[in-house]
Amino acid sequence: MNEWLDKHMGRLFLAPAVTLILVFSIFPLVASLIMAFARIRFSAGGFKVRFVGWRNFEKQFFGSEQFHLIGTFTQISLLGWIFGLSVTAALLWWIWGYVRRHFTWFGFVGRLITLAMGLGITWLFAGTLLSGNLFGTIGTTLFYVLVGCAIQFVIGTALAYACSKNIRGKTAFRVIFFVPMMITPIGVGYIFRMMADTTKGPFSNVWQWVGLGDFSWAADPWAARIFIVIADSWQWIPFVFIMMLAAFESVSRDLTEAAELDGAGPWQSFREITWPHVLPIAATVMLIRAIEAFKIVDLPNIMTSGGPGIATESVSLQAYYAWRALDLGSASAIAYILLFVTVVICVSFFNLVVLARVRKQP
Amino acid sequence: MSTQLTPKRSIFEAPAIGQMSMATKIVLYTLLLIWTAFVLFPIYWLIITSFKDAADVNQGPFFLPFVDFQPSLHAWKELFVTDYEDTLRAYFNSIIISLSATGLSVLIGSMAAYALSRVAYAPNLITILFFIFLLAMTGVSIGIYGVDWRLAAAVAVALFFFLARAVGNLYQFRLHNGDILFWIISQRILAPIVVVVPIYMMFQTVRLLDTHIAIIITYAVVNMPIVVWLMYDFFNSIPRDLEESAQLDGATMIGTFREIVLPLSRTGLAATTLLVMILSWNEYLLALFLSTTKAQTMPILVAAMNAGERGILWWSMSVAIIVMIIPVVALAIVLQKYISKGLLVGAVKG
Amino acid sequence: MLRKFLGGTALALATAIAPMSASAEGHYDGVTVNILTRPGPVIAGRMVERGEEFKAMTGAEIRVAEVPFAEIFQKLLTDWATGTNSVDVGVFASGWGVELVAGGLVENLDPYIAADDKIDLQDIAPYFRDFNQKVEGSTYFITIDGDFQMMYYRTDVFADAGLEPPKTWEEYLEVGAKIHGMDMNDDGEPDFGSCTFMKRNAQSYFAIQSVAASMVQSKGTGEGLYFDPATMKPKVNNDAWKKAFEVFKASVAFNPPDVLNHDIGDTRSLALAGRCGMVIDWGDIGPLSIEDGSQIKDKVGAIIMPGSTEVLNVETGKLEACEASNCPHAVDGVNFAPFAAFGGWTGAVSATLDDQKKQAAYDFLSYMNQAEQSNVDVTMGWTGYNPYRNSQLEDTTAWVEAGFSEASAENYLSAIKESLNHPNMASDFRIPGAQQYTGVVLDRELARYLAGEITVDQALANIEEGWEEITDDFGREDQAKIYSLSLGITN
Amino acid sequence: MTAETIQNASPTTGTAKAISIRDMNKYYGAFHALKDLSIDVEAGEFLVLLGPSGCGKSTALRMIAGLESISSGELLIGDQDVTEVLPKYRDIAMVFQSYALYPHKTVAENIGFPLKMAKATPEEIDSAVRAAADQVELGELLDRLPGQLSGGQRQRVALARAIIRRPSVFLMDEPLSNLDAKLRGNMRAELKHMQGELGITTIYVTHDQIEAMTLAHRVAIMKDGVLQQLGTPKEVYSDPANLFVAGFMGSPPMNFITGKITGGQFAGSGAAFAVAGAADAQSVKVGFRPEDCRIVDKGAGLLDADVFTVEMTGDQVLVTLRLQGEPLVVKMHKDFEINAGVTAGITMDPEHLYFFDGETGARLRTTAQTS
Repeated sequence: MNEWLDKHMGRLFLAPAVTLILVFSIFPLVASLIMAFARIRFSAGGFKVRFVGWRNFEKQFFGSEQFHLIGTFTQISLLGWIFGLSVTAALLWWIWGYVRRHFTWFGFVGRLITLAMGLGITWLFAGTLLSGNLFGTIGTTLFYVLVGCAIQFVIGTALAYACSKNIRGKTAFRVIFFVPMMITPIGVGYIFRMMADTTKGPFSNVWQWVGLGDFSWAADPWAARIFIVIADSWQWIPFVFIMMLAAFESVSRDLTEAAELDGAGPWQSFREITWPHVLPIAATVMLIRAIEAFKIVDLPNIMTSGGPGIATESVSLQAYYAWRALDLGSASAIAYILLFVTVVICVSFFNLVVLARVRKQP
Repeated sequence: MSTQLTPKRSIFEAPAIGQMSMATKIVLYTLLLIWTAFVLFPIYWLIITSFKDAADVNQGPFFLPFVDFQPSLHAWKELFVTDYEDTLRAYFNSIIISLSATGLSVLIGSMAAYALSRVAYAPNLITILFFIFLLAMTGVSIGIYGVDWRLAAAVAVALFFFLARAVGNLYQFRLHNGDILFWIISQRILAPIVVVVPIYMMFQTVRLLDTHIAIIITYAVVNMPIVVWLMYDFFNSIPRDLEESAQLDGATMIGTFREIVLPLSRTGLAATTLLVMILSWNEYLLALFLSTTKAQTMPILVAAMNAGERGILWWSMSVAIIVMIIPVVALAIVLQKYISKGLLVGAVKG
Repeated sequence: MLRKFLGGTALALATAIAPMSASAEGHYDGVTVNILTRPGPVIAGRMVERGEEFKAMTGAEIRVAEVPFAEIFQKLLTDWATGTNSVDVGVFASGWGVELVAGGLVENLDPYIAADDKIDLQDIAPYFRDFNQKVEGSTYFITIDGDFQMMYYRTDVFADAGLEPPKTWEEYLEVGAKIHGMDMNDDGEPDFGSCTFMKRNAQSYFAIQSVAASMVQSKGTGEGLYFDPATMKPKVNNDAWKKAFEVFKASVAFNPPDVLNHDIGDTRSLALAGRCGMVIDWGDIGPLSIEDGSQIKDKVGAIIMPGSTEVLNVETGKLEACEASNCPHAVDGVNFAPFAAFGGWTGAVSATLDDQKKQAAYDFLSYMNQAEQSNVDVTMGWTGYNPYRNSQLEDTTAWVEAGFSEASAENYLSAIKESLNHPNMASDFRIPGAQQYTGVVLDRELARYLAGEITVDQALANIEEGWEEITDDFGREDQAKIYSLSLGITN
Repeated sequence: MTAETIQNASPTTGTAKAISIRDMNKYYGAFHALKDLSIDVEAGEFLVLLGPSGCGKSTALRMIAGLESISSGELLIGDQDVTEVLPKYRDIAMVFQSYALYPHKTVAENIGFPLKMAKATPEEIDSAVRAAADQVELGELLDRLPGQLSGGQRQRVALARAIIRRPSVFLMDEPLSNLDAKLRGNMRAELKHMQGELGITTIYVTHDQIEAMTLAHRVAIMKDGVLQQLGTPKEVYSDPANLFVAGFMGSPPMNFITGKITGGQFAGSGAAFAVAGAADAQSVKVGFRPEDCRIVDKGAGLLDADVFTVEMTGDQVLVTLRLQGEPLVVKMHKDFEINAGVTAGITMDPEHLYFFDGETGARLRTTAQTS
């Protein structure tokens, strides 16, 4: 018995995690997939499920919710055409290059999906933002992910690099910079609502003084989005900071000192020695951050409730509102669309950057 | 003690290797201090708001306690004297839930990560898909069509054992550790909104709603991908010799894990624990759904301070947020020395 | 939580009253009634206190669970529909409850009321008695709070400016612009002509309906605001709603700069800080104005929501001048239609309880509703309860005791009386999917229009399309039937 | 050598068990890492697996330990078939190249770990730890952590941990390679002494032939996953089975000249001499050890070559000559003197010549050698 246990211990170690995840995510996933193709109504003793085929999805892409999810399309501007066509060409060139060099069906299909997503997003931007049309929650979510992650990455990395130098009070900085991450996202939302209040917030006097007394960030789509990105960055820069600090501290001092002896300036030493060393780490950190950023819901919900209009509404928030209005079918459909977008983008990134490293392991 | 003189360096002297010039230092400290202000000011505002009353907030802004407004403890009193029952209940719920969920998640997650980093798996894909299909069908038939759960489970188990081997032997497409790892990690991509209703229904079926257990299990599962992700790389960095030696010395896998691997992974565990702890401590949506009264956690208390028609009770909300931050900051300071190192090897070094 | 917020006096009052209503002591020993409602002192707080009295009287323990406003209904519905039944009584807007009734989840209270000699239904204002508490002719809900919107204005500011409170929405825009920028609380800073909650996913869809009601509905409560009862064709893509949208947007000019991000909490705190010349709100502003820290004590007057000189011709979709034929309830050619926004907090009993628990639950709701208790509760701003009984408005004593001056109490009560008993009161949505019709579609399109994303015509067309979609989803005939019933049309 | 001679050489304590390796194979995917290894190790024997890195010796050791699965074949320890048995049930102790000391445990805890795993009482563990520590002279260091020890001390801790349990088999994976040269010599002697004293069957992996020669009862020489020769140190040195073994053993290594044999006459690059008793062969390598030959005057030996360098190592002089570009090394007495650049002759006894097949590397024995 003991020996049998020992032999199968490898499986027993993995089993609890796999079982829990299967039960708590596969079953719910399947259940909500069913919901996504149905209309659900609560009634005494359970639910009434009525299957409606693709209607919940159709509504999001082509029907009354199109503007909401992907944006308003009228005509595509010249800029839109230029951007769209050139990115399309680049993407096609990329896949052609793959087909010519090393072709496997598995890899090809995977890349085709990536390609489709890339084209979709390209034309989404070409048709909405670049053509002066409104974009929907997918556009807003991508804005949060791209701009937010970029800001967080740049500032977080810069702070981490500064703190990795031999400076006084390093420990204090490290703890202080970490604090925002410990606050519940709801709390962060409310804190920044206080901060940004133009009538009674701490900066209201400054606001008046610079002549913006009648301007409200909450009424301007871009200002509102940027405020949310600022709050999001305030909360998540600490994460990037702490990870990148660890990365920078792992760069052997011998290496940088050797580079300095070889006559490299600080910038060269950073670019030639430090940066290549931390690059894989940075990729992982950004992947983690991007995965979480796609799910952003608390901040826009609390700071603006998705307003003005639908300007700050993320896909996740859209699903949340649908769910709150008991429209479980739409909520599931939207959530699945988000899942698809996130998975394709993250898996593409994972495959191109991270997985190569993981696969090397047994 | 003899005085030991270190030669003073002039500003104009070229800095030694590894040193910074004065100008660089000034710029650096300025930037760091600006960022410190950016980080701390909202927290300062939070703290002073907790000592304000309605008029101080609504006719504000007021910046300095005792100078431009008279601080009062009314919000603190409300939470800790008048309504201490509700506050403390939520607080203890939060502590119990986040500690247990973190413990469970770190334990099970690191076991899985360890197994993945050490044991080569090659499960048959078809068998797995079959298993998942059965599981889903069982869940759906119980949850949506109201089949008795014992019956459904029995049928599913029987079907699995009779058919799994037959089906599995037909195709031999096998998964490997990398695939399993990726699958586990990819669970984190799920937005909780996708799964919250079915999870609610599951716990409802087993009558566990509004209990600690429901939230603990859910949090543990939601955070497990992070644990596996961070700990997998960490375990990979531990030399195998040690474990092989322990195995030869008569240790079981559990013994090796407990005696050798876990102690050696202290830094990674500390960092992972802190991260998972923070995520469980702050989670809102799932807690909202899975709790009604008995198991309500602190984030729900914070959200409840937005009393709708009466506006946001900024002062009470500030108190709630502050008391929520305190234990995490304390924990972070205790674990401070581990965090940096731990995250590094764990998250990022392969 | 915070149940004793500002609660010293309230508690004293409550305990003073308790022994008087004592009856049949202890016959519910061991029974626990779990109530689910919104958080904070508002609504929930008073129930907790009354629950303690009720326990002393009957032995039944009242437990109040609180979840954020936006999630109450969602939570209640899942709880009852899945048979979780951790909640025995839900306290929520009656409009939401129609869906619960349709699902067979709520107990019909007719037999209980018949056996109840204390509730005195006739004292309850007609709208609440005959519409708000009922579905398909039977009473399912017990009102504990009467909700409809009124217009408040600053008497001192209007006197200074030599203005009269607005009677129509055109006048509202005029006076709003005139008083905007005046310093209304002597702090040297310019204040705002009006404060309206215009935040998305908050309460702005109530405000717009208050504006639209007098333009859309003129023939009495039974006419309805939203649909043609026969076909369920939305009455929304027309000139009346267009004008309402335009008025609403025009008022942004004399609202605070970040009004688009203001929910009712924001507007109330601004109003209490003395920064708003006019406020659209429920009955709460009256009692709130006399609270500690209020800058507007005895400086605020209430009037019925402004009306319209033109009303909708349903056939043509155009606005027509108000005449006796199309506006039977008009006063001086102005049609008023106070909007029963939200309908008020009402209690409903789960249909799955055992008989004793049902009776205990009903008894507690009845206890909350009875004049003896509610007439006190509605005078206290912090409770969030607004008047719904005529006896609550009859004499000003309780109100003056609560802190009103005689004049402002009278002004406030007369405005309420006028609205509450108005034959043309506009009913809120009372059909399944109410949340989706207004809380999602109307609210979102209004927000997009206010934010300048779309034109008013696009907004209204979108609302019409969205409403049709929801109606189809829920089943057009079922919806038509319930809608007719909710308007009192029986055939 | 027979079992009896081993018994005589090292009296066992009775716990030692024989190991029987039968047709053991290891595949890593398509890579065949170990090919049909068969060795019978006597109880109490000290067997060294010797070979260049990548020859499969460590794999074989790890398979014996149970750390790698056995792709095919059988493994017996004592009478028990342990092919499928987990490491902990094989009653084996192993010393790793890295020592594998648990950095978070003290020396005493490290040494006592096997007993702790065997659920011994603390008292038992304590006395056993002391005994083992005394045996390797670590008595005073029991409370230290491995990080605070020197390389040699760590090595001793690892040894003590291996012996504390009195296993029936010791496995050692290049245990001395991380020590400096002097310490290595000392430890080698201690190891040999200890193994003799304890009499525990030991399999020892190394790429260092000196270690192999000095420690082993028998040496198994491996290359590319194939066992080349198994024998006592003397056997593998003086009677190599093939070209690889001949070239691998000995320092400096054996000299080789390529050529062919016709009618008892060798003809190769720059040399031609008679080889008595050797069969004809088209391609052949003739080998001779540096210590088996002498430098003589030009023309006086079997062959002539140009002196390339002369190295004085203290106890001897190593003369490297070049025969048509190929180096030949001759070990001479320390007083020998010669200048680089001159041409000299090399001579040796014919019985010290080894012949190998030029293609396969197989040993070609002369009539005298086969007898």
